[in-house]
Amino acid sequence: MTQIVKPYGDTLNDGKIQLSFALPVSADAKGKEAARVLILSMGFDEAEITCLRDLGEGFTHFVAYASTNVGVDLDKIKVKVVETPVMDMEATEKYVEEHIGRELTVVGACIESDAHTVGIDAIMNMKGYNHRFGLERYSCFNAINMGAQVPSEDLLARARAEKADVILVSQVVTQKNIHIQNLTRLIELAEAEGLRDKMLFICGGPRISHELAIELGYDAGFGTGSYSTDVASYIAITLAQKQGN
Amino acid sequence: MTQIVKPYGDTLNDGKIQLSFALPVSADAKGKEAARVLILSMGFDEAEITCLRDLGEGFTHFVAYASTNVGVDLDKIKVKVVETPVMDMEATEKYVEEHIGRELTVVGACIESDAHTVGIDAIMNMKGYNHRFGLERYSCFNAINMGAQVPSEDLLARARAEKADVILVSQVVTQKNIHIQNLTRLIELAEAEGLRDKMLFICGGPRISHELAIELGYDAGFGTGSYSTDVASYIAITLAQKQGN
Amino acid sequence: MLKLDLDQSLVQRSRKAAEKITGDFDWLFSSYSSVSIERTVLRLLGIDGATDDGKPYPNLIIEQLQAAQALRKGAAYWVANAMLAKNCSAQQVADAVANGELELTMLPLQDPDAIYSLLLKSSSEKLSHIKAQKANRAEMFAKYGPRRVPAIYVIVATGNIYEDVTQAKAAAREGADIIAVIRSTAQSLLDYVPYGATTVGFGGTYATQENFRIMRKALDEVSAELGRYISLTNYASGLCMPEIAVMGAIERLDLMLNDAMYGILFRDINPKRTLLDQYFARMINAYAGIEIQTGEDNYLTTSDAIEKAYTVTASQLLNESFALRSGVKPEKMGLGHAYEIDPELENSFSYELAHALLTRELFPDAPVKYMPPTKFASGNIFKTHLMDAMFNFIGQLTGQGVQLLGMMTEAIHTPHLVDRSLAIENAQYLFRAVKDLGASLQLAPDSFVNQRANAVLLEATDFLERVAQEGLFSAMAKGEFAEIKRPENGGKGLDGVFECDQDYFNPFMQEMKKELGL
Amino acid sequence: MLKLDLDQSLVQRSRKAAEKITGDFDWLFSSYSSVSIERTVLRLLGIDGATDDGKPYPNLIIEQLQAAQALRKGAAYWVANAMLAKNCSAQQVADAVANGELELTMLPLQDPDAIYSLLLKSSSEKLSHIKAQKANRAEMFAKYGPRRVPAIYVIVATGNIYEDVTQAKAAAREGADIIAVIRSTAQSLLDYVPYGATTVGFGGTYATQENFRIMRKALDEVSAELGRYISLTNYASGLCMPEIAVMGAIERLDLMLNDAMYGILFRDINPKRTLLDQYFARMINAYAGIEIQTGEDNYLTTSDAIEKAYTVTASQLLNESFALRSGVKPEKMGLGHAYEIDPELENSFSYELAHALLTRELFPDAPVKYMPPTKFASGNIFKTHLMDAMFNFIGQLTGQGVQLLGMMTEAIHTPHLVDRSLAIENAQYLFRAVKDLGASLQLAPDSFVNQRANAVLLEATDFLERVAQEGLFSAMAKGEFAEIKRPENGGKGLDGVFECDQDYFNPFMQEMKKELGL
Ligand code: B12
Ligand code: B12
Ligand SMILES: Cc1ncc(COP(=O)(O)O)c(C=O)c1O
Ligand SMILES: Cc1ncc(COP(=O)(O)O)c(C=O)c1O
Repeated sequence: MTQIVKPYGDTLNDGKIQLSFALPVSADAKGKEAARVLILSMGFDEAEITCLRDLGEGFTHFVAYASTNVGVDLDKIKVKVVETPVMDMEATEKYVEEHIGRELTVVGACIESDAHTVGIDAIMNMKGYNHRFGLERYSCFNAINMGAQVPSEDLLARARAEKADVILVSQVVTQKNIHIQNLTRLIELAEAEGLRDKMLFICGGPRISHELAIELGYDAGFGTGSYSTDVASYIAITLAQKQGN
Repeated sequence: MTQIVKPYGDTLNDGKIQLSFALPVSADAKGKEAARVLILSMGFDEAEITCLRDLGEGFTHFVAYASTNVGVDLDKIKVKVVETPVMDMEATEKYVEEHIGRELTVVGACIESDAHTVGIDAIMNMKGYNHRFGLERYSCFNAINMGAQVPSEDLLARARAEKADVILVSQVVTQKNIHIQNLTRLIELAEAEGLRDKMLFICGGPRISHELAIELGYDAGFGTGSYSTDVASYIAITLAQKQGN
Repeated sequence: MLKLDLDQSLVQRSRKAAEKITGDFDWLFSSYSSVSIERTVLRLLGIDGATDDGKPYPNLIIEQLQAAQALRKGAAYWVANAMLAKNCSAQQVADAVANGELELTMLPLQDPDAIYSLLLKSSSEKLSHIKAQKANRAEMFAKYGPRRVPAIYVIVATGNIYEDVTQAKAAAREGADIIAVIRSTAQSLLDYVPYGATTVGFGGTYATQENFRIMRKALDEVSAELGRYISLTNYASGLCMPEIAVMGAIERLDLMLNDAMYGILFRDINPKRTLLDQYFARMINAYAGIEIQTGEDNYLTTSDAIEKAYTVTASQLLNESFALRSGVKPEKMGLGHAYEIDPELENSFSYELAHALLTRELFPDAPVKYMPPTKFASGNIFKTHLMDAMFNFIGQLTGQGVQLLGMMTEAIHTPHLVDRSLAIENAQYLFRAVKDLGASLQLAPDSFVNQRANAVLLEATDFLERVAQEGLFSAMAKGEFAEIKRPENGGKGLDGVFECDQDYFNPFMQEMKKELGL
Repeated sequence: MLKLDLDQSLVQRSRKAAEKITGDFDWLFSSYSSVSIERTVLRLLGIDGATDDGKPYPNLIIEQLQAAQALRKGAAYWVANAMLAKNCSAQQVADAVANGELELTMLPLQDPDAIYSLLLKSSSEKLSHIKAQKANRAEMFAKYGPRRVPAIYVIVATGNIYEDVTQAKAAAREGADIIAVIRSTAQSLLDYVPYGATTVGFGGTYATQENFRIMRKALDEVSAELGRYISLTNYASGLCMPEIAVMGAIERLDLMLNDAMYGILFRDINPKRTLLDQYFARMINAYAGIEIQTGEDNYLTTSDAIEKAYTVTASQLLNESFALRSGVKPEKMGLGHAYEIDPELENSFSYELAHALLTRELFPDAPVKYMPPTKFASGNIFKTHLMDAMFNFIGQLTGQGVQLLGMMTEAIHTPHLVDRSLAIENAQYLFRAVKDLGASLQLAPDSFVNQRANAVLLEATDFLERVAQEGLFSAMAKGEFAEIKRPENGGKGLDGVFECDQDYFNPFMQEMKKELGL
């Protein structure tokens, strides 16, 4: 069975969408018509230019409303999501004690050119984030946060030295898909060094999804609004399962 | 020569567009993926869902940025615009005196269900709008403003009675394309009554363009930001030309 | 706290002038009635229903009585006479009229005393239902807590009552306190109230009793779920003002658009008809505990908000005075004001602060109905969103009663689901951000804000005193209000106004007046 | 007017503590130098250029001198010696070094007096160019009128200086007063300044002298067209602080990011290196009439804006004190502050009002650099746009000096053309709307706003007094700033710091000190 959904303005399936963009055209009737034609060429059905603003230097800003006839079949949408249940700190600590029985070593870093540590700190730091303590506070983790702009080589070297169970990588800057490049490079190095299967590889950042992480060869990915509890539960349960406990 | 332009974010032809819409999906990873797939299905190249907000009742709001590969060929864009130069009140009065030599009668109304008179008042009323006096103040016009919700029949009857040179029609409400229906009905009635060619038919309103007006069989159309001076000059010059002066 | 230093002598003079103006209409209120008032009486007697082609029974009956020149006694008399004659209910009387089986004035006249006592008995039935609804509402507010100040008010306007329900529930969940179902355009001009649930409307959804019921039920459900009472409102003004008021009272609407002069000025409805109808309509609202809302915003959408600021104040004072005469308590007077200042103007915020404070301080107990920018809303949704934020800022800072949220698509279409949700987000962010800011601030001595408020008050006072002198009808005829000329005997609906016979009887008005202490 | 009632004893105590802290560095400023200071001296002598693989001549020369253990006399000495020995210009000396034809320390030593008088002569050349640029700027401001308050400051950051020019000109036409070309990420960590025009950058465009020149030229053109002087700014902080300062001075930048401690705390640059470099860099800025801007915003992007508000105040006081020691006048101190309060917090606006007023009143003459919400900016562009509006509101209300406009896409990408334009529209609307609002308002006695400002000041005072007691380096080592531990001898660039010989000579510093009255 298919279940096609379309954008909704005020009537089911009316397909209404708001758009805003600049074009290198003049802010006049011709420019406006160009914008309208552009929207129609993109396959929209109706296009109403509600605003045009001269941006100077030959550009004009358009705001528009249009309807699309395109729908999406919900039954065909499959997403990979982290499926382990989320436990609070005490529960995770107890779980690790019962199912694994030893301290787990987690090494984290914001790699390559990226210096945005707030995200990984939110996951790892003692004081935590939004009322959830970070991994450093968990009795079941030996959490090592290497901080900002750590070369992939250094991260892997440290992980090897510490016999890490888990690697956490953060990537916040995504311009020109630099995060994809960096994450790919790390995983390739890990494979080359034979480390890939020895530990869990987890990445995170505002434009990271679990889906993307899997695609890049990671075990899991965590996006905007993730908490230490999500990550800790995932680690505990996944490692326990791997050990067959 | 073709001159293809594309949307511009921060690099020429990067095709960047901002979108915002609601879908009848859940506010979770699956819903987000549905939104992403929808954008890709519409033909966009990259789709970044930057925000999802639960709207309740099974709907979710998405904000996204995407790039399009679609461009528009500026050389193929032809728009009809009012081409008469714009004169100020004194110049128009003088022009009419010199080229036509008599008072012109203009009958205006906001027709059918529409009660938004502010727009037509801006064009016609004595006191005018944004520092331009309305047609009532012009010595060369006998301006009759019939006001709101005037049936097309009444407007035509008055125009006939007054031997009008020009009919001005305003349409502000556009829901379900009611303005197209109303404007079409008026022009059909005028044709049936043999009035169409006896006077200029001019329409206006926030969603009216000259292009649309021509399409609907009018002589001219005036949209957002029109002034009495635009309309007055158009009337004067067009009627003078018609008379061969 | 931000507090104006208003010239109290102006406050007194302007109120006195307003009282004088409204006091001049005793002759109208005491000895006239209208077809709409009579239809309202029929509804209160329990008559409902419509013919297959949509004509409501109340209209049918009134037309019959009018044709028979019998309306001057009041419709109640004739229906009661028929009930006694036929020994049936009011609804059965109506059914018979609708079937063409009954000519009311042809029945033998019954004993007047029997008629009056029957009417007094029947009237108490519907009135107790209305009182029960009022008690219901009070109970729910007691249980769930009072409405926030300013309350978050949003509109739904799809034309389809069922789509409206979806959108209203979504809005309630996101934080709306009041849902307004916007009426299909120009319902004001219909001299009857459409019947039944409706799914096609124009720029809004018809105000019908069934639509009221459907929406109230949905909101009661969502209120219970959220533990917050979600209020419902609609529009009474127009040719059916008292009828719609009574439908709202029956179905437990909580607020009702009901302006004393809107119909005259903005819908070209006859002045006498309008004032007369509002008198009874407001009495019903007062009796039902419904908060009335007035339409001063309309002055500013047509004229300049700075130049004509005084017309808002003048209208508020008149609306207040008329409302008092119908028994409406100040705390139920949602007097209107609107943020319609040109955003290009320097110090637009300071002007608006002055105007908003003036309204709040002239009417300290009124849950002011504060309208958003609409006229200067443009197709630039980003800019409109900012203007709405400034509006929300002032709403919270000055403690307006009801914040009619602006939508960023105001200049484009009636709100989409997303637009409404972003409007609520906007209000919630602003309300939170400046929550107690007012407590940290006060006006500087001789501040522009204070000067401006007093200047507007002075203009309003002068204007009202002029009107008091010349009389409201004459001033309206001259175009002194809203720059439109409205002669006393012009406009729609004058033929529905009539002078009552000596023995005219409206049992409900009598009873309500008693209970309201009028 | 909105005016805090600050506890003046706290104001005095905190300033005294800051003076004590910065006064402890006389030993460093008077007898140390760094590779970057020496490269700066070379640039001031007129040396420019880079090898084919991009190594700048100043770096080449310094490396040669370092290798020869000769830098302790100062680079100026060796270059002048060569100029005399070879009877050529400084640039010719550099060319010869670059070609591998010249080993500076191998030349016969010339008469010291001849060297010093040559240096004094050459130094006056570049210094008069810098003074001429300063005069140019003053002339243009005199001709076109002063900058608006707050000034509208927007960033361009395409990575390509030519795209940057397009965007900067568009912004200027729309109303921007100041254009900031954001640097390619972490240029702070480069121990050289890239050379020439660049078209590839990362999250920004490299700060190079040629890029400065290209942009300044474009802005001069657009300034003339608009009749409004458009200022230009860039970043000096990092391992090349004085070098970039001098490039800015030469090319007539008008403002320069230049924080005394940013490099240490946020870029892990060695503390000694940073303080030493900032001392000379700021002297150059002072001499060139360039407004410095500090980076207090960085404290709040990493930590909580309420909890750590005092770190902003403390850093401002330290930046002020360091700046005074370099001859920067208060009216050229763009001390930093940022609106980084969680929008979910109740009364976020009131908190921010307190913090913003505190900054304004502690530094009444400073053109405060006011940074927008960034941390709580989210992918919801509509919400972010509103947060930016609140920021613009406070900027105008409290008269901050420079408003670094927030962009609604802050959480998404570096600004698109449309984003910047909407940001300018936002600021212009808000600035206009609340233009003179401040004059109408004052703080209520015992207001929350006043209490909050004093509480922050007290925390800052206590903190600074603690630091004064234990010493800045030791406090930094313990992690008392920005919750990061920075040991005195850790971090990048320590090896570029050296103690000067008895006969070390820096002709520019000497001349500038004289003219600045230091
Ligand atoms: C704070 C900040 C900075 C600070 C960073 C301080 C620090 N110590 O981190 C400073 C000022 C240094 C900075 C500098 C720059 N920044 Co910055 N910065 C931001 C800002 C405002 C907030 C980021 C943040 O802290 N978010 C809060 C945290 C909690 O959220 P988060 O990172 O998403 O993390 C959550 C999840 O993603 C996840 N997560 C993240 N990592 C990980 C890792 C794992 C293993 C897991 C499980 C989960 C996880 O869990 C976290 C908690 O829920 C953003 C804009 C914004 N509002 O997003 C720009 C932003 C990220 N910066 C940007 C840029 C361009 C820069 C610069 C390059 C600018 C320049 N030219 O100088 C520099 C360079 C920095 C560098 N080399 O990387 C751009 C990136 C554009 C893009 N999409 O590529 C942004 C979007 C701003 C913009 N619009 O231009 N920045
Ligand atoms: C003011 C206003 C009203 C006032 C009208 C008062 C009056 N006397 O006109 C009142 C309160 C009565 C009103 C009522 C309604 N309104 Co209204 N109203 C507006 C509002 C806020 C401003 C319109 C305006 O005055 N613009 C200013 C004038 C100067 O601009 P303009 O009309 O575009 O005119 C210019 C040009 O278009 C042109 N022009 C216009 N006409 C002509 C004619 C000629 C011949 C020429 C040459 C040029 C010309 O020149 C003018 C000057 O530049 C708009 C929202 C908005 N911000 O646009 C909604 C809006 C137009 N209204 C709307 C609606 C739905 C209604 C109602 C149906 C609501 C309801 N259910 O009750 C009613 C019904 C009215 C009816 N029967 O038509 C919708 C229309 C949606 C749509 N696209 O179809 C809008 C967009 C609001 C919304 N988002 O829902 N409204
Ligand atoms: C007081 C009042 N009543 C009624 C209405 C709308 O109803 P109608 O369009 O039927 O006149 C409005 C609309 O602005 C109003 O302000
Ligand atoms: C004071 C200061 N200097 C410099 C920079 C940026 O330069 P870089 O990324 O090269 O450290 C910033 C950025 O926030 C800053 O605040």
